Amino acid sequence: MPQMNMVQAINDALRLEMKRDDRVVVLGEDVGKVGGVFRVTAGLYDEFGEDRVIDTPLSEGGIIGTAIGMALYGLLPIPEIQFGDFIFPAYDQIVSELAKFRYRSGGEYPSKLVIRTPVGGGIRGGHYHSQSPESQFIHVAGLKVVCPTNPYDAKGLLLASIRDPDPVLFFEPKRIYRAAKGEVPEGDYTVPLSKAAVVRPGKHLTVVTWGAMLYEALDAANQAAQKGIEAEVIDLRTLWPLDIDTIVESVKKTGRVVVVHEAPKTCGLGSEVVALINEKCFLHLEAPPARVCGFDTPFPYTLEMEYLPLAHRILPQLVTTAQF
Amino acid sequence: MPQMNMVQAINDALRLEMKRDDRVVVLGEDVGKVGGVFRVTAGLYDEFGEDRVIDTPLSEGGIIGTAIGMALYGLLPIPEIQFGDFIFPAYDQIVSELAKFRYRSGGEYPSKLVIRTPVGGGIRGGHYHSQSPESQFIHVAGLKVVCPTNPYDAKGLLLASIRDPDPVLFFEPKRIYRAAKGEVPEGDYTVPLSKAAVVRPGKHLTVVTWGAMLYEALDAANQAAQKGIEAEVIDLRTLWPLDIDTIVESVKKTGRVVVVHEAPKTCGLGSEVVALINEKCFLHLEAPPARVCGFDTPFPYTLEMEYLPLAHRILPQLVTTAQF
Amino acid sequence: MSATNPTQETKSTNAGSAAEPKSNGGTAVQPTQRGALPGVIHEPIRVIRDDGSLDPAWDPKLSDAQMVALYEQMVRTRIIDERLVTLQRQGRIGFHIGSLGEEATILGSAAACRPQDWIWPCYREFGALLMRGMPLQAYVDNMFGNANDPVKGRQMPDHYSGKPYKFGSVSSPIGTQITQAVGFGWAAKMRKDDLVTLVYFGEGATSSNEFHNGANFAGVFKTPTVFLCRNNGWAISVPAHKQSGSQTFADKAVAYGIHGVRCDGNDLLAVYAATRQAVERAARGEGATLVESLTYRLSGHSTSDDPKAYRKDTEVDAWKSKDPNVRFRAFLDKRGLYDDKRQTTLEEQTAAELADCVKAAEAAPLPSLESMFDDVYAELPWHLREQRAELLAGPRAKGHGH
Amino acid sequence: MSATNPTQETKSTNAGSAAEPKSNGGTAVQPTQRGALPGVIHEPIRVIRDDGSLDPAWDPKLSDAQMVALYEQMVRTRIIDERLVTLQRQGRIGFHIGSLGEEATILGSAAACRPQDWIWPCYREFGALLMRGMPLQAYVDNMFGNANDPVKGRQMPDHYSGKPYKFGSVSSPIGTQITQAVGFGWAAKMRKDDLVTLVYFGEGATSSNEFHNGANFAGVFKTPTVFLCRNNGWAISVPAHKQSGSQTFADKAVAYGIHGVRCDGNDLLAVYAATRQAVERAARGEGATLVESLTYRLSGHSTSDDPKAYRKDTEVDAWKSKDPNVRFRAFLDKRGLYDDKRQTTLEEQTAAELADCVKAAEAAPLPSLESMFDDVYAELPWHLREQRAELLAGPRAKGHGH
Ligand SMILES: Cc1ncc(C[n+]2csc(CCOP(=O)(O)OP(=O)(O)O)c2C)c(N)n1
Ligand SMILES: Cc1ncc(C[n+]2csc(CCOP(=O)(O)OP(=O)(O)O)c2C)c(N)n1
Ligand SMILES: [Mg+2]
Ligand SMILES: [Mg+2]
Repeated sequence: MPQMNMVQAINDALRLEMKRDDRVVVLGEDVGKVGGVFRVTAGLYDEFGEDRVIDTPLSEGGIIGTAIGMALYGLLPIPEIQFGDFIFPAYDQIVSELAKFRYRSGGEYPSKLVIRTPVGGGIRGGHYHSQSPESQFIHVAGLKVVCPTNPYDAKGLLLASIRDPDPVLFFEPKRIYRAAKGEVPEGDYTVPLSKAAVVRPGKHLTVVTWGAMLYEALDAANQAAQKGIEAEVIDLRTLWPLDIDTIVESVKKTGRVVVVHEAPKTCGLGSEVVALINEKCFLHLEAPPARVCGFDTPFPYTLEMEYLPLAHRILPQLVTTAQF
Repeated sequence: MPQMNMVQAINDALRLEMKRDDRVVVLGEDVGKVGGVFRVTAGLYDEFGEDRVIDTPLSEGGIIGTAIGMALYGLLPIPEIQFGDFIFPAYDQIVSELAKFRYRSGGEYPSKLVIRTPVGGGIRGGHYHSQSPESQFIHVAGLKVVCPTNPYDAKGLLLASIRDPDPVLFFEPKRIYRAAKGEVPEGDYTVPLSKAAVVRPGKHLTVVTWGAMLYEALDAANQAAQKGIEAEVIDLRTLWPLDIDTIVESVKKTGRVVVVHEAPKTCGLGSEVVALINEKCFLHLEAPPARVCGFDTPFPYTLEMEYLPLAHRILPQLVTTAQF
Repeated sequence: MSATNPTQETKSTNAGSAAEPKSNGGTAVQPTQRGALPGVIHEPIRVIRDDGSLDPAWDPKLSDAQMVALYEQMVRTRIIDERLVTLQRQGRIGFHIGSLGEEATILGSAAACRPQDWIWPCYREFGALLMRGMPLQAYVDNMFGNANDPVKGRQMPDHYSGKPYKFGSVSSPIGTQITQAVGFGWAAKMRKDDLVTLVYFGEGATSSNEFHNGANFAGVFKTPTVFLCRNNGWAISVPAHKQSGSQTFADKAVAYGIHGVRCDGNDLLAVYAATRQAVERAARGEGATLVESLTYRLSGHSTSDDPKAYRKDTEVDAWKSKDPNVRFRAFLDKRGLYDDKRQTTLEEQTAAELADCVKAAEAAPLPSLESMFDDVYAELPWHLREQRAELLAGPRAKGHGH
Repeated sequence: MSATNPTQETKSTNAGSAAEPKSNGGTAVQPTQRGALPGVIHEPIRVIRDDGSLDPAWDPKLSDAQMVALYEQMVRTRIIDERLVTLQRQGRIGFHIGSLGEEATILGSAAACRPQDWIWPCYREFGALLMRGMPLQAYVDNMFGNANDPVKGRQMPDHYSGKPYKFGSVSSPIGTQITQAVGFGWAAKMRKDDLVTLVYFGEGATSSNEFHNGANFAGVFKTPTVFLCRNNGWAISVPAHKQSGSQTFADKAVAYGIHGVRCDGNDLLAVYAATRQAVERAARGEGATLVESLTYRLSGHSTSDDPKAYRKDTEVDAWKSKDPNVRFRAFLDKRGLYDDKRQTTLEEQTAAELADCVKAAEAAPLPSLESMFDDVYAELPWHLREQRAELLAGPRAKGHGH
């Protein structure tokens, strides 16, 4: 099996599906000739031509709005937003239109597309090249949100996202675009949506996380293990609808949970995970569910490694929660 | 003291502040001659002229973007978004610009404005005239969010919002625009931001709510009282930064909490309230914190009274939580 | 030109008062001066002359039968519109947003589409939807939001969806349909399907983000799109001349390298001709056209609006005298193609048909509780299954008989 | 006209291939045909002729000293720019986005502002900021994001803020500053302050929502705004002719009823003259102007970009031969106003000054941990006080010496 990084795996998935399904088109700023600023769509323009790999004008609203129209016509557009931070000019098209189209038309117009965009910090991108906007979309009924952490999942989840009947936001943690490497099968396979992965089994407490912070959580868990604390680390993979069963099963076992995410803490997905755990397995809780998150400030430039919930910030919380 | 409804009280606050502070300008769609589609700005155009009460082109991005510019110049704009549902074309200006301006400029450019907009359901407005988008803004660091429930608070909170140094989203629950009436002092007074009101004292459980649902929660609490359950009902008034002390004090007393809000449940502010309670007073909890919210669907038209978390849906949860 | 527009009237006044620009060597003329723009037909197209003859340059050459049929659609639309307002006043429906005075603009343009062309609506185009074949009963069910409503009672009245009739889905946020319609037609072009998309919006919507995005993408990708701007003089209380500094709305075509054309929006044949030319051009692969149809909203913005608060009766009366239905009837009369008897019969039939539909709609059940959770996703995820179960097991809201 | 632009070259080709529109009675010409637009100066203004004389129609009549000073600003900007790229390559700063080749556009336009006028930047205008008076040290501190950085190390390099210099705040999201600048100038107008706002953006930004909103509000409210569109041929890898179907970017003025003008963006005096006219017109209350300055981005989009992936060396070379600094130096030489010695001194001085600043910036401490929480709000709310305490009490990230 070939070794790939995330960029290559996503590229591979796109190529595979574009060959398999001629409804698939890719569009966005700089996705064509140059293959995207992170080179995720590299080579597709040459292989599939400018009608299926489209460089657009500089307008996210235009990209998503026309992609919705294409989808209504029967194509399967995979627009790229150059950075997750630049998705907001298209927010109205996504939350008012894309999310509600099937519902509001009484089922007449399913509007299926997959929006790919790099998210997260750790690349010295400051305010506007670092954010993790998942909860701003999860709150809106009708959208699915996916976030892979490794090349195998990236390819399999992207193929599953494309074939899923609902609109999907596919968030790619850019910090690990090239750092996360692994074996990726050639050819077709999918990783099912809404199934989390228990990446590290453990019995003392549960860590729920996703994206680039998975590696920080694992790092912290390994350090905690040296103190005799065995953390079970869950990679959500699909952020919404999330895999409640895997979370609940783990928390019922451990009685303790820490949620780790990059996005600002307040009204982040972490709060929803905590609230759901309260509803589903309150009586199993032996310590207060805790969150280690980005601080409630804009994403800073110089101090980004202090801002992010890296292993050094996760570890103390694992200890506190385990010893509560 | 004169009797007023919410519309009159807000209008009164605007008039008062426009007289007192000539930096204040009001702008938006139809806010001028016709005084807004809910008549909240009625009479201001005649009194202050078209330079201070400005009918704009149909563009929320233009309204907020120019208002930010005015604020940077030193004016104090109070833009109106005709319905909260139509705030999303301006989402980028609000979350990427307004929220971050002071921070990103190292404090050089505080960008102070108050965005007023009617929110919430119950007026047969369907998908696009009913939503409650608070959590989509609370997640973004730098914004304050206020939501009054009665004319006295509406006037006092609006005056406090205008005089507060930070950008404020002032959400007006349109269902009670005219239904909520009460005595409102003439002249100047403020109701402080970030202070909740304990609207109904009780000892068995705590209800945290805001906006039009306050009245439903009170209705349910009164019905519960007939079953011997005394609910303490807290009206948040300022949704962010919320009054954590009042919540925690109450929950420490009651050990039980139900959060009620109109917005969809998932990643709503209710999840944050639950997560905070977990962090602040977990050991006082005697029952799982619960949420009664709008369902995770687009806001429906015909079935809106089934969608909303009205008294008939709140009451069973109060009983369940109290008897847990 | 009888079909002048309040916008333009105000603008000429503005033009007079504007100061001269410094002209040191440049070739610029005043932005407020009228001038020929590349690709834009400025002088509004008008086809029906006062004497009942047709301008041969633009005569779309419809048969007598076609013209009568179109007239009958206009009348039918008008009657349904007025009746729905009454129903709203009686509290039997919650809301209506109509097309009083804009019938020629809406039906003339929709009729100019070929059967394979798609229509992307704003919210005043129920007449076009009915002409496209949606049964009146389905439309009325939508007005009542009952179980038979094609959108399952999920949206406000007049927020219909008509896929079987090659007709889009209405949503409230202004302008969003414009970009979508561009993408829809673009997809058809990629597929080499012979298909044009006609998208409706008001002149107020030209200020929206999505007008800009849609028109810009249309220009760059030469999509087969007809942008049908109903310039009805008002965006709720905001007059057209406060919506934009451009001389005309058709001028905006220049910014995107698409064609622009203005037409007398109260002249059914002018609207037809202007749209038809745009449809044919798009079908030939020559790109998009922005059609500005000069008309007037004779009613309030919707049943929620009282236009007396912001505009003068004299203005409304002036436009009433240009009523598109009356004008077309007069034209048909001159040609001996129509008479009062036929009109009375049509009106009575429509009223009766509508009354039956209303009766049926009022008798129909509300959408089921379960239906609230369908179609959010293709299948119900666990959280919606739980929420549905909670709703079904819990007590009912007052006044809900489920 | 030597300053033709890749966009326009491509467009003329397009124009030839476009099919004729059906012309049955209308007065329209092809949208792709060149024609005079109301309020738009199409033929790019050029002031410096090949023989070194100035077009008297547009000569801004700067004194020799002014011209030399402006030239020195261009050179200084160029040197700082190149040196910052080197620092980035050495890994000493994280990022730089420069103005190589666009110096005439940026400095000519900024210089045409009056002292009371405000500049709203895009992200390539550090030269204008320095000219406005920001100390080089402060700019370099921003490049390093250290404790002395005026924006406290919170944003990426080149995301400065310059209120003391009547200069706005850089943010990455394309276009947002345009609407803000319009509101800023509008407020000044309300206050009857004699003040114009100049706002910079690239030709790619004309596709953004906010260009549309800003220009539309400017047209309606006649705000004192100069929209300075740096048409540098590229938006990262997207060429200007794929950005919009309009013939020129200045044409877009027509859509908003504002003035439009094009200038040779590599001719310092042409940019000055075009901007100055726009500033004066705005100051006279005659509204906004869209200036399209035809220039070229000689470097990559930023230090993160490799332009070889999407454009030909021949194109770049052609533009190198129109280097604005070289052209202006040649002009000064013809007049005997400058010589190599002065240039060498300037270059050496600038390099030395910069080296000192870099040294100081590298020696400066990082922003304090506490500072991360300041300025989110005017005062720290409880949750930020808690989070600050958590950070201060907790362990440090690797490599942070606090
Ligand atoms: C984004 C958005 N902002 C505001 C509104 C409220 N609104 C509904 S219709 C309307 C005026 C539309 O005017 P125009 O585009 O001219 O269409 P007309 O109603 O005249 O047909 C406004 C402001 C909305 N629906 N969507
Ligand atoms: C809303 C948004 N979308 C995308 C980007 C990424 N981006 C940064 S600069 C740029 C190209 C800008 O081109 P142009 O406006 O011509 O300015 P130039 O860089 O050529 O000066 C893009 C796509 C962004 N910063 N903001
Ligand atoms: Mg209108
Ligand atoms: Mg550019």
